[in-house]
Amino acid sequence: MTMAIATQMTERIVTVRYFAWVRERTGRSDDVISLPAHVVTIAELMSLLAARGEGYAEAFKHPPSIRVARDRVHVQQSAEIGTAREIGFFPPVTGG
Amino acid sequence: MTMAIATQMTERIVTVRYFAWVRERTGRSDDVISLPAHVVTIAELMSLLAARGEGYAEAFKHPPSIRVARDRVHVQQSAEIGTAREIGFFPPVTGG
Amino acid sequence: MTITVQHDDFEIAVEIDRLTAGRCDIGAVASFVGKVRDTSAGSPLAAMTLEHYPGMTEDELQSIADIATERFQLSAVRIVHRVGQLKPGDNIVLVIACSPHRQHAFDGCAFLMDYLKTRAPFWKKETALDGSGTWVDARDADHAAIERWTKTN
Amino acid sequence: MTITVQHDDFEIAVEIDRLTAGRCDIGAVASFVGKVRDTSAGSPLAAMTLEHYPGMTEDELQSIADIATERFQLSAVRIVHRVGQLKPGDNIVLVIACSPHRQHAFDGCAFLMDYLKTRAPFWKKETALDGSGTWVDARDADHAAIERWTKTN
Repeated sequence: MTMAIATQMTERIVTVRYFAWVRERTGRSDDVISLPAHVVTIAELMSLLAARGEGYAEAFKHPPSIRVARDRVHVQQSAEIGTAREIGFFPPVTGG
Repeated sequence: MTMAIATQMTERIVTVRYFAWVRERTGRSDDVISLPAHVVTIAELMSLLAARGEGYAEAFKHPPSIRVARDRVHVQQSAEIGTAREIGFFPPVTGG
Repeated sequence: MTITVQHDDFEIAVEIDRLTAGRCDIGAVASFVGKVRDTSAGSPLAAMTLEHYPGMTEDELQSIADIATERFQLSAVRIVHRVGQLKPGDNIVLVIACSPHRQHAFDGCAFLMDYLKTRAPFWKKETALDGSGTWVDARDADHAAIERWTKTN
Repeated sequence: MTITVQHDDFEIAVEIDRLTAGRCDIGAVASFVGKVRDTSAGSPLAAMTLEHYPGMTEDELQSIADIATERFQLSAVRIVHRVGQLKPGDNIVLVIACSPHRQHAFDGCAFLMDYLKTRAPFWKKETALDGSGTWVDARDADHAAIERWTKTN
């Protein structure tokens, strides 16, 4: 119980980074976001970001087109943000 | 009938070439051989060559170990010599 | 120095020499160079721009190199990937896999490329002759290619 | 100039440049370099001597190059094979396959090596440290490798 209260009181800050057309649509390379308590998974963070404005709504309107990294490691959108410091959003990769 | 007589009368000459351990055993790089009429296939030529001396007998004692080219094209030992000008004998190849 | 992300071009001979110099246990060096073509889906291409995720890219490439090294018992591995604006004919990527034996080198090199294509965070944007830009879509074939490494071997 | 048999060493960068210079239709360059190792079946090796069948070798290599070019729709192919006495660490063979697409280049290059290994008339003789020479036996694995090209694709 004490733990739960402590968690709620700690401000959770993540750096969100955008690449390729996700970056072009949001119009930004990154944002520093203070996470509301109800945002637990990356999918929930995506909904939060989509509400930031028109470009963001456009960027995140079709979640299946977006890939995600948590602290620079590929994860699913269903993954929890946990203690991550950085979340990256980008299209499927096309290097090589 | 005239054709058959003509064939028998024409001397058939082939250059025989040896490579790798076949060459080392015969002690020669090549021989020019006048083919007796009864030698039709390459296998028969191998028997003929094996009788040329000790090194040749050693070289041709185990025919399955030997590969053959007729006019520089891989063929089976059962192939006929035909009008070939050059027959090559060598071990299985080991390049690359 | 297994992996490098850079704008500058690479020199394959220099990279191979660096991996093999003074070593006599390497019998096979398989390498791959990916290059910018002058067409895309039939349309002429003026340029290609490669964006990446600094930090994550290097981590992913190193991880792919480590996995390939262990799986194919490679003697040495090298990945160089270019970023920024490139022109048709320019090099994009170099992958080298060294092994005592030919099959391991070939398989290691193909595996590195397949994994790089589906995991390393690079994105290509093509510029047409009229200056318009299009982000390249990921290819289903690349994901099909990677599946063979999970099925067999 | 698709195939060359020579004693001298080759330079991979020069060869790749020659195949790709001025061309923007090549998106993939797969290459393979075979090298002399310093051991053979666990025993130290002093040298390796490569003998070949002049005339037939060139014909066979050209034929292998033609078959690979057609089968994998290759844009360009290059084979350089050395002969004579070589030392551990020396290059033996270079194979390059260029294609618009990566999988064709990889497959073409592997196919060229597999066919070269089982069809081109080269023979290796190894010299041990005491000066004794042994002809290398053909490997069953090389013949197994070639079978995959008749089964699938």
